[in-house]
Amino acid sequence: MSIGLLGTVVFWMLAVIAVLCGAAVFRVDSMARATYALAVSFIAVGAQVLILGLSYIGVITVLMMIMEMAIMAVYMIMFMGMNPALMPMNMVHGNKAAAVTAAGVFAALATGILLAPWPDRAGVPDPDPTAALGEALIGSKMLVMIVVSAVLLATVVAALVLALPRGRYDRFGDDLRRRPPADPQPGGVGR
Amino acid sequence: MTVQLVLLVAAALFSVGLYGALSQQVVVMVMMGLELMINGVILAAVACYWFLTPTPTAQVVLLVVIAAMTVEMAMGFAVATLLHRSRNSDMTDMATDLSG
Amino acid sequence: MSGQVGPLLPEIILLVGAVATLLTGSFLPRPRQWVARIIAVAALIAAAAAAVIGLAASPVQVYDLTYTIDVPTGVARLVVMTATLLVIGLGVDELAGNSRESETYTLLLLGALGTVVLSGAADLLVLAVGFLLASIPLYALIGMIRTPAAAEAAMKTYLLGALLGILLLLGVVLLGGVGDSTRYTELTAGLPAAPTGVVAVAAVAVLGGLMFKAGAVPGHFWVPDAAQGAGGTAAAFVTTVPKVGALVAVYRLVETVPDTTHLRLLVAVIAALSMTLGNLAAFWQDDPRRMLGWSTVSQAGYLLIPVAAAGRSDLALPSLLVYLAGYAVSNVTAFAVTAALPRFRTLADYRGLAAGRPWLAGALLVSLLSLVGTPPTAVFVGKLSIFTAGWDGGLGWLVVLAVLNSVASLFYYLRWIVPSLRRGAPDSGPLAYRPCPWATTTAIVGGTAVVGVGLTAGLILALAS
Amino acid sequence: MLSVLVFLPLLAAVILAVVKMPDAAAKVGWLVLSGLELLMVALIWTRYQTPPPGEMAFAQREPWLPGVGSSYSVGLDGLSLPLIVLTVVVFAACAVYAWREQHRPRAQAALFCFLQSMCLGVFAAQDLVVFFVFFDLSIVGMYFAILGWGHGQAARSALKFFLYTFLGSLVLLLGFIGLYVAADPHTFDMAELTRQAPLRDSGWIGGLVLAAVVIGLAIKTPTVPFHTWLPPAHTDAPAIGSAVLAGVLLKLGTYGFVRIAMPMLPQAWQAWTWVIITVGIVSVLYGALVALAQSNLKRMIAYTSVNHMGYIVLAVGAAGVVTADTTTRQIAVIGAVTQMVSHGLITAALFLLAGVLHERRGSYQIADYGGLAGPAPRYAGLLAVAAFASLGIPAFSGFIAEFQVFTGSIGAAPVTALALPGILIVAALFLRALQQLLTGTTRGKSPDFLDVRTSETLAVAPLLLASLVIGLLPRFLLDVIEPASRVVVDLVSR
Amino acid sequence: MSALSPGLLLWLLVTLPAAVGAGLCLAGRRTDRVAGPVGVAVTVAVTGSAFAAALVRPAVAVPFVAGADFGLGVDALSALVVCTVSVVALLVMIFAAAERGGDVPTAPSRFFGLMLLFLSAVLITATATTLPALLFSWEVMGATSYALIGFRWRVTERVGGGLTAFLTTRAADLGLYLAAGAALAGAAVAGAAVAGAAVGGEPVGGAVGGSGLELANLPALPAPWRDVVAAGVLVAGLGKAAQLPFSFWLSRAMLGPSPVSALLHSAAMVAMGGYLLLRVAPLLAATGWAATAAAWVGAPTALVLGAVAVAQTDLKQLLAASTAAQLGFVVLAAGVSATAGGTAHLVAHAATKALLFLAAGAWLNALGTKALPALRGAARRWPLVGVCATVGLLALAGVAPFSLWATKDEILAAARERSPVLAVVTLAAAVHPRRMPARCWRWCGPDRPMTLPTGMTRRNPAPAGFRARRRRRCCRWPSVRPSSGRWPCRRCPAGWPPLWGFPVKPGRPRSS
Repeated sequence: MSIGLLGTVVFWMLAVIAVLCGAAVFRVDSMARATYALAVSFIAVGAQVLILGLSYIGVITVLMMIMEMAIMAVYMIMFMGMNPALMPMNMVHGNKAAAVTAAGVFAALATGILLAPWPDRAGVPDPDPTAALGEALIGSKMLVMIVVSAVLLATVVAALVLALPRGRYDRFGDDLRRRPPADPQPGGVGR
Repeated sequence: MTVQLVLLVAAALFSVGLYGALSQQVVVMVMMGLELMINGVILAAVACYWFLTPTPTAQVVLLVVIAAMTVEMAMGFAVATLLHRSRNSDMTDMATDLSG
Repeated sequence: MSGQVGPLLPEIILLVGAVATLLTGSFLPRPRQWVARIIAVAALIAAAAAAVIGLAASPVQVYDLTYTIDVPTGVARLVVMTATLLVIGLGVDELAGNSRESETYTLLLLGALGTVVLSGAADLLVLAVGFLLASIPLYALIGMIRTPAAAEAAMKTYLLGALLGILLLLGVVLLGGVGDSTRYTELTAGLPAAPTGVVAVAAVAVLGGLMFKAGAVPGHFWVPDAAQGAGGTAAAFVTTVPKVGALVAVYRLVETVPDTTHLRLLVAVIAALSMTLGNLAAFWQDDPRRMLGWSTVSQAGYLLIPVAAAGRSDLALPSLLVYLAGYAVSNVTAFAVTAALPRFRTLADYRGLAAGRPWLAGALLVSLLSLVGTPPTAVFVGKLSIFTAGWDGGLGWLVVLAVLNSVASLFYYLRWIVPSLRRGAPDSGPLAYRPCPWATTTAIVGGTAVVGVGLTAGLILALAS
Repeated sequence: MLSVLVFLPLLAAVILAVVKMPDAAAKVGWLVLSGLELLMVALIWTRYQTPPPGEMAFAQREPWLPGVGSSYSVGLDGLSLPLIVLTVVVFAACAVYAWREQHRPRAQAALFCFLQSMCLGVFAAQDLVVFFVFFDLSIVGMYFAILGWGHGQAARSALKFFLYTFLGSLVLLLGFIGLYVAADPHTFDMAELTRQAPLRDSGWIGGLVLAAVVIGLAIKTPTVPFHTWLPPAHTDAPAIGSAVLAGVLLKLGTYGFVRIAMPMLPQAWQAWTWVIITVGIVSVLYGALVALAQSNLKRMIAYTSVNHMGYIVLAVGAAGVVTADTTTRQIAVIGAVTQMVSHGLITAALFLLAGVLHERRGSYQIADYGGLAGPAPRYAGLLAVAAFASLGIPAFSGFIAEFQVFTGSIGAAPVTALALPGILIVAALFLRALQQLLTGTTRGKSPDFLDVRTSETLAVAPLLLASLVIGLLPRFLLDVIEPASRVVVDLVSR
Repeated sequence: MSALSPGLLLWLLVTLPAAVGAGLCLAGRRTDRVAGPVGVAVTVAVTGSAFAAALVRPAVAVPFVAGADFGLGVDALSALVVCTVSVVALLVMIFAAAERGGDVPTAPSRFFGLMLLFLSAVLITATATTLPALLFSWEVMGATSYALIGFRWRVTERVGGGLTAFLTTRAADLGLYLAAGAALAGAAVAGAAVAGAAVGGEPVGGAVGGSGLELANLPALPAPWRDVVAAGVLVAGLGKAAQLPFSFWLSRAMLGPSPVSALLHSAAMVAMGGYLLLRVAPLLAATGWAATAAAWVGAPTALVLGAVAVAQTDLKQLLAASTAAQLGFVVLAAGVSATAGGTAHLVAHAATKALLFLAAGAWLNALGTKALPALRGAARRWPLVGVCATVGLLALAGVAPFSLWATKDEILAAARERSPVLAVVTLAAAVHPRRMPARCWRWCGPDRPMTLPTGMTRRNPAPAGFRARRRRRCCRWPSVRPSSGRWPCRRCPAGWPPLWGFPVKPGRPRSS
């Protein structure tokens, strides 16, 4: 199965965009721009995924990334009190060491990638990869998804516990009977 | 177009992300670096799927990677919030009470 | 293939227990959150009972060979349950009435579940999600008390965990790519034919991720910070329980990856670095918890010895399990002592403990001597067997290094023991201050268990071999 | 029977530690326990029949760690029985001596009961893991004894002791593991390992394992150059702690030579026997010379321990010279075992007597005293007798031991005659110390020195009496030791 | 007695004094009153047993250390020595029990206890037939002599004298340890040669080891071992016998109480050195070189210490030096295989010297000094003692009718057979003693009234109480007149090499 010439060209263009935007994340002078650059990088990779026939996963990659960037923007406005568009920044430490490390890792990975005798393709992709994925998820890889559900539960609980300084007893009283909740800021969001 | 070339791109993304993760001071920026690394991993996973093992398992791998990314980022925001609230700072360098 | 519920009963009980604890806790008034605790404890006990039953059954692989329930899983389950129970016990004083009490129990149960999944994983994907499940509750537990130090520790843990987690994912991707599958059974067959370099890099990446959980070099930076900065409950949990799953997982990984990658040698080197670094760093610590944190790093080093000897010695697996059991009990007991005296944050504070609180001092003594490896405590049999396994596996140099490290470790453990045996000032020391009752009880129970495990370690060894 | 003997003190220790009771009750309890142990050990001695080679009397074996080929296995033969008796006797003397202890007597009684149990366990053990467990715990117990009841720089000395001997024990453990791994099937069982002698044809690995075992034991013994922990530990230890340390604990090391190193690693022992002999000679001479230079009585006695242990090392080294005649080597081993018993009795007495000095006047400095024979004639008499016994005057056990050590060793390896001046130097230093402490005008801290109390006399005199009995009528002891020594020499000659 | 078996008799001989002695020592002050009589009584019993044993010639052996028995036996040689020892001991005991003013009454129980222990050790030495038994008693003898010399422990100097004596003799004793080891090895080699390969199986303490350590079997040992044994025994013997170069200890040992000096240096310790060499004379002869060495140590000792003795101004020092010199003859006898002559000389010397020591002690007790110049006129003041001393001195000088004259001649004859040079040296040595009594007589003779130098008490480092006691004693002797504190010293030749340990100057009298 092939992706054709056009697919190949677009694939490589996307690859270039992904890497350049990735690099830009740490070159631009504001956090907002960095966020956009990261989003573009992700969307490019998502598109690559799409090109390689994994439409479902490509789409969720793109969607997820957009959501995440939105959250990040909210976060910055909420907590960092900065105008995301204009704030100049240069917040690096150990720049040189980090660069050397990253370059070293890249060199090592590249060498490995180029020298390794990669095996041939084993089999062909399913005609309907999404359906195959679905079957795998409720079949051989079911346990993975079960655990992922537990992971998501844990994430919800953990993230809330960490992020919220005020718990239910602060709002509703020790017997949970106070109505309306005692919030410094009215509106029912617990702030 | 070969697996090597795609993996090289992935490696590039991964390395750029690593650079960011190691060099940035602001927690959110570090997280961006981590995300870029995951981006590279996603690309690598796709490459593996396409060129090496076009099986459903490889797709599940991708799914798990994306789930991991999401979950880690959620926790990252939570931790950053906590740090911000408790220390009024979100700079990694300013949190140096614990050392030795 | 799917739907094999029976063998997974302990995991299911934990998950259900976590949900039940969370839900119940959400509707309980603050003074009655102990109900959530009861539920959590009941879930752990039920899970432990189920684990015992599972241990009696013959080994089985469920969910299309992605999860193994055999002796290591069974022992890991039991150790995790027991350690978590002890952690809850030592944390009652700290948590009772806390606004996050039921959430803490939920997270403890989920973290325990994650560790158990890690230990049973027979598939790289299960390993990866198990890693996530074991990690995420840790961040929350460490940051739970919301002090600046806790927040810092949570941040460091998170950053390191995320970084190494991504590394683990990369390894999973590559192994899955070149090995045609993510199941260990197929990887064992497929990997020898795959390009060695790729397999080696991938295995190292996975290993790196697991080292974060094990708290060994290079993923050890968070351990002392978490031990010092987090609350007593969280500190005891995060330095003890995740190691269990991580080390069993590493053991399985080492057995899966072909010899040509020399992964064993790398594990041996990591072991050497961990024990040495952990001991050196522990030498001059003045905070008992931070010292314990560094000591757990060195303990992770010892624990990696049988891993490095995996497949080379019949004793490798039994010794690993025995050591894990002994280590878990001893470490939790030592933390229980610190939790019983939360105001004592320097070693000098413990002066006069033996005179004022003899039982607590006894528990401290037993647990620390156990960590040193003194007979007849739990870790002694562990050390004996890991040394034997290491030597048998051709790692004489590592065993010698471990011996030297054991002697060195004695030095800093004694820095804690000696003041506690001295006579102290009556108005400021332990005599003037009432220790937390639950933590004290847990410490004493733990101390008894340390000796008990030491005396009955033969059973575990026999079971495992 | 044997297990009861070993674990009864442990039980007593637990009871003493846990049950709150008046101090006097604790002391009485300790005395009663010592009495029971004495009775039991007497019973064991009367019922003891020399077991055939390769077997043990009073043997008992229970499964313990089947996974690593280890079991709870105990037994007695001619090597361990005398040391078991020695242990019980020395601890009983300590119990009597401690009758007037003021400082936390209940805890002390518990700790020493614990120590007694551990020491008995080491001598009874017939499994390397069991041996190691008791060996290691004896170190821990001793550490706390020095730490809790010592004086001077007790904490530092105790730490030094602990670190040194703990290192030694772990090195020893390495050696044990080496033996285990080499054995086929893997086992820690001493009898089986002795039968197999697993590393017999393995060249340098055998040497390496032997080095681990020997260094581990040598640190405990201690021999030059591993002796530096001994003097500070003794100086700062309490009197009964020193007595137990010198009287019993040092024997754990030398006992290990004849019980483990020689029978299990015969070829390596033969190959390295000249190193052992050299270490022995150096220990004898160095210990004696350094003791001669001491001004502190306890340090001096401590260094004479290095010297006396050197005789044992010398003798067991000579026993490995397979080219020599069997008879002489047997005599050397008999002498070595006799020396263990003898040194235990005499040095324990000496340390208890040194403790009297500190208890009365807070000083061990020889120069602080003079003419003690005036105010304290009984003390002077006891000290003089103990000193003469220690320097190996006939009629006391030391002579029997040293005579056999030297006749056997010189016969097997004439070079050991180089160590003979050790006898002379030790005589010189003891007599000089006696002269300064006891004779001349009563001066320094000596005036109004309280003579030995009844409890002190009752503690010291039986030890010296035992030494005298062995010195005059050694056959009852040698008849027990001889068959076992013959076995050892046969084993090491393989 | 007749009801007793011979073995029991022998055991009685050696254990009775040991047991009673130990008992007296342990009892301490409680038995002070009865100690003297008990000591004398026990010695009487011992003397009786000794003569009985000399007649019966018993021999016993019990298993002792691994590889050797504890063997005792009385043969012709030891019969003579045992009797001499016990008789001399009896005399000394009686003297000590009768002593009033000297050292003994300060702690009689301890004194007699130690004396009895010492006696027992000497008797075992004399009767020992195996090396372990010999070494056993040999060392006990040294230890008890230490305790006896330092009997007055408050005087550091005296304890120091004991220390020197003990350490010197023990240094020589190392030879016996060496000899024992070599004998064992030699016996094993011999046994292996005889019994072939049957070494491994036989029990320790059996025939092979045991026979090797028997004194009688020593000459039969194979060559290299025999030489080592001979060397060791020779050194040990020379050390005890105060031969060159060990002789200095004997001088320091003179600080002990007089009865001790008498017993130690007449029939007991020093003599035992000579006795040992006589006993192993066959061994020495078997090696060849050892006998020659013994002879060549003995003869010069006799010569040099004879000269030293003549130069002494302290009576006890004089006697000590002459003891060493006389023992030189005995050693020489052992070296030239003149066992009979040597033994006779030993016995005769013992009798003579005991007499003289007792005389010296009597004077010392009476006058508080033993410096010859201070003894001026002593013989006239106490005629009986004077006569005894005169007889002793004449005998010592080898004057014709007395015993030493005959024995010395015999030894000389034997030496002449061996080597003319040796004979010349011996002859020269034999001349010395003839000058000595004359010298003593000149000092102690009848001419002048005796004096007690007061300077003595002034110089004495003894504590105040002690001094007071002596002053009281002085007061009981009204004839003592203070005179000038200076003694004539013109007669003493200065510059004896200190090698031999005897004072080269008259020095201050060493009494308490």
